[in-house]
Amino acid sequence: QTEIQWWHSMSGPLGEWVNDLAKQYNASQKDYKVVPTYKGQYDESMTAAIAAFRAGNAPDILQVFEVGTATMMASKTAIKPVGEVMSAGGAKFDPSVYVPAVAGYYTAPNGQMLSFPFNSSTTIFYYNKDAFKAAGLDPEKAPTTWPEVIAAADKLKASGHKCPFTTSWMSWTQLESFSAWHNTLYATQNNGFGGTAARLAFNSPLHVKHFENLAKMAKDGTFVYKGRNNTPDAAFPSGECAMMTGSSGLYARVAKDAKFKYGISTLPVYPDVKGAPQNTVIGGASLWVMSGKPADHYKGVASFFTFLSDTKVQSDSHKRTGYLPITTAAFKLTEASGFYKDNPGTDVAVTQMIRKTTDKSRGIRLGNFVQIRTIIDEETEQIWNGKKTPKEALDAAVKRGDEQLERFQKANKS
Amino acid sequence: MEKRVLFRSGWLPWLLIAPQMAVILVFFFWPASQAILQSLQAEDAFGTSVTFVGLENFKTLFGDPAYVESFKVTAIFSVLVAGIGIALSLMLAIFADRMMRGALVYKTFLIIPYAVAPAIAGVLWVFMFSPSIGVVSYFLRHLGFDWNHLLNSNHALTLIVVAAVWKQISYNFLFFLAGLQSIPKALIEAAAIDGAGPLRRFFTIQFPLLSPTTFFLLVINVVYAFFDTFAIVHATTEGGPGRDTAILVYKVWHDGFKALDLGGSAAQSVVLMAIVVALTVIQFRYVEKKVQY
Amino acid sequence: MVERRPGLDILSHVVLLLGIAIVAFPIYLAFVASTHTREEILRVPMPIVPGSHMIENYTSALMGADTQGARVVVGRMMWISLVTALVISIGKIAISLLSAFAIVYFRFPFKKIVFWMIFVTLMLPVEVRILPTYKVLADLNMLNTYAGLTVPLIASATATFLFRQFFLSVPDELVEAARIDGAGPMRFFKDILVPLSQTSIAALFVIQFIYGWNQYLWPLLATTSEDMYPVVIGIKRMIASGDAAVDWNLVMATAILALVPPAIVVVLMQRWFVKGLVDTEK
Amino acid sequence: MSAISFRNVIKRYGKGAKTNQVIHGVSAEIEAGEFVVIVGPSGCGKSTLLRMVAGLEEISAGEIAIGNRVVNNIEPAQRDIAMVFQNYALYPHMSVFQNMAYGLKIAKVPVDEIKARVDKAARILELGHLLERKPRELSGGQRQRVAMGRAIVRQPLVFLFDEPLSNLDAKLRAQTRLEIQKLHRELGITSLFVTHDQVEAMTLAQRIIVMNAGVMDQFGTPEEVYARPATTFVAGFIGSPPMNLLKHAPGVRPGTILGIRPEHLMLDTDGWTVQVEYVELLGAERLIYGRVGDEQLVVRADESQPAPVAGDTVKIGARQDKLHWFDAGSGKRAA
Amino acid sequence: MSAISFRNVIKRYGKGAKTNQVIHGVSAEIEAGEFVVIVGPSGCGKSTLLRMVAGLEEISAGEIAIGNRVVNNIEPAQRDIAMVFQNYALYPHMSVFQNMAYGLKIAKVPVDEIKARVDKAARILELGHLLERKPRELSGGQRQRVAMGRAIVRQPLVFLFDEPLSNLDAKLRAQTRLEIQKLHRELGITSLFVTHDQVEAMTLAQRIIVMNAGVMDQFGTPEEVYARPATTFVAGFIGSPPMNLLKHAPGVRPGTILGIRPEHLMLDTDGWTVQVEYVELLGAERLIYGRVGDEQLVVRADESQPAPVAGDTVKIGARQDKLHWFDAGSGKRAA
Ligand SMILES: Nc1ncnc2c1ncn2[C@@H]1O[C@H](COP(=O)(O)OP(=O)(O)OP(=O)(O)O)[C@@H](O)[C@H]1O
Ligand SMILES: Nc1ncnc2c1ncn2[C@@H]1O[C@H](COP(=O)(O)OP(=O)(O)OP(=O)(O)O)[C@@H](O)[C@H]1O
Ligand SMILES: O=P(O)(O)OC[C@H](O)CO
Ligand SMILES: [Mg+2]
Ligand SMILES: [Mg+2]
Repeated sequence: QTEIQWWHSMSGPLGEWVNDLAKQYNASQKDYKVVPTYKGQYDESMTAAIAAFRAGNAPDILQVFEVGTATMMASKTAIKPVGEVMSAGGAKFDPSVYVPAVAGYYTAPNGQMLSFPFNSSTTIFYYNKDAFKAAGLDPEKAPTTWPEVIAAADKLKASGHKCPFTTSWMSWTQLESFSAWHNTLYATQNNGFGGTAARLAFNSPLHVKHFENLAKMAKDGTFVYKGRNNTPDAAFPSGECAMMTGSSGLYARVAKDAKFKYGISTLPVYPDVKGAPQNTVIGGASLWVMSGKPADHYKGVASFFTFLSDTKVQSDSHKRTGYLPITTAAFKLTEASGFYKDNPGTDVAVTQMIRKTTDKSRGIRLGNFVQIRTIIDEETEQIWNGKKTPKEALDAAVKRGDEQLERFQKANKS
Repeated sequence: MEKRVLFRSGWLPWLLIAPQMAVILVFFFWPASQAILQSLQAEDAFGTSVTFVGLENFKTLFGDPAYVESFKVTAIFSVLVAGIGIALSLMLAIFADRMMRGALVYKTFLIIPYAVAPAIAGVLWVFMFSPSIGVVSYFLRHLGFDWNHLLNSNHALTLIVVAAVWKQISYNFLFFLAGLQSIPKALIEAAAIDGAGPLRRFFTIQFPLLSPTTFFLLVINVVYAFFDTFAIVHATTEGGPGRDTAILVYKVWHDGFKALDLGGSAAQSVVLMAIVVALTVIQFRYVEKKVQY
Repeated sequence: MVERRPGLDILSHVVLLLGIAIVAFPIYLAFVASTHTREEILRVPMPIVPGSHMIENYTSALMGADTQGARVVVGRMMWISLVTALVISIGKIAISLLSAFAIVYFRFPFKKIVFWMIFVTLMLPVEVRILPTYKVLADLNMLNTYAGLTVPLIASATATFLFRQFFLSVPDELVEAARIDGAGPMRFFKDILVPLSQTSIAALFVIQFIYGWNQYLWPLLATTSEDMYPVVIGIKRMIASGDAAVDWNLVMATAILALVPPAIVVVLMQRWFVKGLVDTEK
Repeated sequence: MSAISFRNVIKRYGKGAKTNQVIHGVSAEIEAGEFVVIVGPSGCGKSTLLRMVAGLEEISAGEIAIGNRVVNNIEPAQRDIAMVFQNYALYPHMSVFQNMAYGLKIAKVPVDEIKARVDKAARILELGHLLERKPRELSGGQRQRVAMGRAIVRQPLVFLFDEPLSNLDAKLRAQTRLEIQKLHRELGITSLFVTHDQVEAMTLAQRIIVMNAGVMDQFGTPEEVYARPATTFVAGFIGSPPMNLLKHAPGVRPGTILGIRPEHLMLDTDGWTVQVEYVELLGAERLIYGRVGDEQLVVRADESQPAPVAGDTVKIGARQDKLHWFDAGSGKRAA
Repeated sequence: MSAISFRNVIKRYGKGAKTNQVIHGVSAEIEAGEFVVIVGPSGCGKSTLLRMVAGLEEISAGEIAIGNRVVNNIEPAQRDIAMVFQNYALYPHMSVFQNMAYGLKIAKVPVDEIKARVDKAARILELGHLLERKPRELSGGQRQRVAMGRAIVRQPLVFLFDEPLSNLDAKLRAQTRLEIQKLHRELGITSLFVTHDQVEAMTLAQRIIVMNAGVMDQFGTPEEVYARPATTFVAGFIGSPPMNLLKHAPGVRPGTILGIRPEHLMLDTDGWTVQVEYVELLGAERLIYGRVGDEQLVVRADESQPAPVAGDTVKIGARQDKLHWFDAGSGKRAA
């Protein structure tokens, strides 16, 4: 029996899910054994795997978050494109079955799909119906535009609510998805899809205007900053904050923890922007296959991936975790099961994503993206605490981010 | 300092140091030299393309305002952690030293934080100060103090300093207590007869006599603040708001581990190593001519 | 003390009690949190007196709670931590005793170089050279082994330094007496020096045990298999998913459990700890 | 007026069941300007007595007065005393000058006067060239002198010494003894000096307090203590070699003890028959150790007398005017 | 055959420019069974000499032989010696028994015999009831005895003592001195004993080596050293109080020094006019300190003589058969 090492970053209920998948697969056949190992959060497991690769000890499969995609792609000799793996393993692989926004994101400029989409999420809007009611707002009518969000926030504030609005993943929701949703570039070169010469562009008047609105909200106390990455997630299910933009992957927790009625809606939009709303960008992670393994390992990986692509498996995962159904078939199957009807709002993410993407909205794929996100966190925090104006902060973020891009471009020239 | 009589043997000393030399050569010098080598290179994360760039990484590093800032933050942070930690634990030790009864109970409670892993200490403090569920931040808010370490740099710095000091206080306390107890009682009595009250005695007799302990703890605390506090920063502020709590070791880790900028990170490691080696040498100089009494 | 001032005595007690209150509060709070349900803790403000769910929380923490993702089996992780901490402390003490002995009691060529080679490693933590160290480990096929978890952490001179300081304080006359009694170097080492170093050994044991037990970053790299994870990693990964989903009650129960062995070591050995360090340090 | 009065002073250590009484009601009056030595074996309570005078130990019962002030509840600093400790207790981080000046500085004596006083003390003690040194750079004898200097500059009412010479070697000890005497003559300050060395006591004291297990056995001049010891304990403690105390020798009635000093015994044609065990030569004289019956006997003989050797049997006579008689039960002097 | 021979022994510390010669060619023969004391002031090289015999210091030049074996290149353990150190150097973690047995254990002496030898030594030294104790549970005197016991059990050819008594208090020191003498009488082992205390030297030694700055000034019996000191150094060093050395007193020719011991001076009707400075009472006798011209003078008088007081002027006469004459230039004895 061949052991397939799979490093991941799924903890809590999601970790359980990953283990169940492996168990299910292992039980389904005798030749391979998939061994999932939790290697820390996304960034930690990626570093661990890179270190392991350099030491000639990489796992077979590595779960990498979308932010690491460019890094993985750039290291051509370190990874084995998923298509090659599948054909080497004698399995059939058809990229076209995937939801376009998902498949597009993991596909190289030459059209080759490099990694296997696994747990994709996107940004959506959560709100607290009970709080809306208390503030005299219509709980059944979600604010869908930013002006509406601002108005609702003011009302909530007036009714004594301490935290009308907050957001997780500052860069992802308020800049990356925001740009795609408004069909605006986040970075040149089609947000980096065009190559490593991309430079940041999120200091456009639209972006600045949006952050000015947020800054004003922060000053008024209608937007409360709750921290970096997904730390703010807790504030919504606990009832502390009434509205939040965050990952669709949070759905499971909200459903479990919220002691109030809640609603889910699309990401707010500026209605005056032409072409908006377009589509949102994906988050979450995909599975990468590392190079330099014996052939039977690839066979096993291919067999495992075939198992994961199964529509039933896909649909079950979608329902269990709130991550997107990444094949159209799985979406159809879920829809047919009546899941969306029974759990209103669970389709929002899917509908946001299942649209034809434009060059500006296919996604963001930049080198040193982790650093860029940290820079954005650092700079925007200066807005919320009043040390910088939105324009100053975004300009600074662009400037510092560009330095990172230049570095990446240099390092990956050869 | 040397012994009056030394053993003579051609091979035995080599045999004796062999295990330690083996371990440090393999797991210290070899990796350290690799780090130095890496600091002179630019490479992608996977090491598939490597170019020698000389001192480029160092130039970038010192040209980076963020790095210079990180130095400043680290300096402030270390001074605060070492200063407050030493002062507080010294105060506790002074009072514990006065006690004859109950001293053991006090001591036992005061040294427990030493057993807490920094990573867990960070968790505990973030749990107490978390804006959404933290008890302490809740009570602070109730007292009309709007605690927000996510946006207020001073709060953030306060938080990591407090957590770091908390973690180290037991260690300092034990050393000071032992130091105080090893000061001959007759000296205190002599000073009392000379007319010095408790406070005066402390400042003119006990504190000066503790100076070897204090110096030792100063070095240890600075090194602690430099390195061991990583887990605390990581768990609480993640270097924010802005970069206001991004101390050097956090930056090394962030650039190397999160951002995968291996050359830059290695250059930072080299700088840190140089600082610590300097501290080590200073420490030795001092220890070798320590005050005897 | 020299003078009788009841006021000062009372002040001392007050200051110490206050000190304890502050110093012990985070741990107390952790304990309180470990005795409530998750919901009770997430209510703001959380209760600050112990609740009634202590037994079930600790049981599920120890047994590996169902609510957890990848089963976090505290028992296994505590075992790993224990072995790691013991190997680090004992291994370091052993090799340091030998090398400090060589450095203090022998004259040999290149001694100065050896001395500085050993002592530059004094305060340099593994963190600043972690990736290259990892590569060495992988090259030596030591990933996922106790050796891999421990040996690189042994590669520093803290213990050698303390032993050296202690040996220097051992009266010359003892060696001379032993030599006249006919003891050779190893005999002297075994019969006289090591027994005399007891308190230093105890002190170092405490320090190294805590150091080993509390490792986080290194085991995260050096192990790629979940059944080699020490407990600190276990706790960190229980809170990896942002604070809403965290089962704080179980995290805190585990944290308290993880605290017990090192706390026992520190509390039981505090007497020797201080003695051992002071005898040598000053 | 007495400089120091002990009025039925009692000291107990510990509390409750663990109480341990170590001073059993000591009363004594020490005159102004007197040099009094407290002598006794280890653990008899000498230091305790002294430390009660200093205020470093509480007085369990009774009173101690310095000058005409009862000091039971007065802080050490207010008692107007200075103390020299056994290990000198010099402040290791201060120079000799600073050590001596410390008390004055605290008392807010003007800088000029501090300097003058320290310089004077340094002159008296020949420490002038050492003022800038740290204690660790001094020899034992020099440290001793600094400790004394620190006491002198205070110009206190009373000097207290707790075995200040016991860390010095024999030669230095003898020399320092002379210096202390000289100092006392010059300054005339009331002094209480603790030692367990009777030679020190005899040479230094104007009066001696002999302590025995917390009780004051005798308080008198060295001559009195030497010539008329009040108890067998005093008789055995003072004098080197000590007084011979015989219970069974021919001529000693049961129930009494005969005391006779070695120098009052001599080789004779008549007297006790003594088995010589060995003979010790001490420069100008010799000590003959022997046995009369089952009891040990020491005879001090000078060069002029014939020298027996070990193994000899000799006759030893005693000067009849130098016999001391004690009651065997109480140990008290009978005649 | 000598037990220990020093043949022009030289010792230099340090190398190259820092060389410091501390022993300048010492030659001496010590007979088997003899008890020889090396005495001299601090730093004169006593310990160095002893440690060269022990093998703890290298011999820079010359030879040392123990028995008939030159030991220059022999390890301490092979020299068949035992040593008692100033701080006893007991192994703190071993019981008294283990301390004494350690050397034998290393020498692989059978267990039974170790036990027998230790028991015997313990009996001699009255340590029987202490065998299970650790050194820290012993008093100074007891530690001293253990250190001696450790030496005894080895049954060595030579005992070496480096100031073994200097950490004891006066009383204990006197007592231990007697014990060492007794031991030597009983065991008859050649002993080399270092001290800087001349009283110790005089009472213990069969022969004394007086060291002066690395040079052996005199080697002779105590009586010789006392009665005919070879140099002014020896004269001033031996005897307590030391010999009066006068350069300018009436009757002393320039270029010579007159030595006269305190006990050979007496109150007289004729003689030097002496200003009495003070008088010290030592039990049976008194010391009169005074001045003749610009020179200090000490007189030892017994009870029978009249007692002058400080300030008196008296006449002091000397016993003419007890005068010592030295050459003022070399310090060597002239007659
Ligand atoms: N702090 C204390 N607590 C309890 N008992 C004490 C304390 N200090 C002294 N003692 C006891 O009181 C008795 C007298 O002690 P003290 O120190 O006065 O003796 P000493 O005559 O000075 O002896 P030495 O010559 O050894 O210094 C001893 O039995 C001692 O054990
Ligand atoms: N290891 C050494 N290195 C250099 N010089 C030394 C060493 N040991 C002793 N000396 C010097 O040699 C001289 C003689 O020293 P030694 O210890 O023999 O004197 P001592 O007569 O035993 O004195 P004391 O009575 O103080 O013990 C001194 O001047 C001393 O400073
Ligand atoms: O929380 P997830 O798994 O949806 O991931 C979020 C994205 O990685 C944000 O970049
Ligand atoms: Mg005492
Ligand atoms: Mg010596």
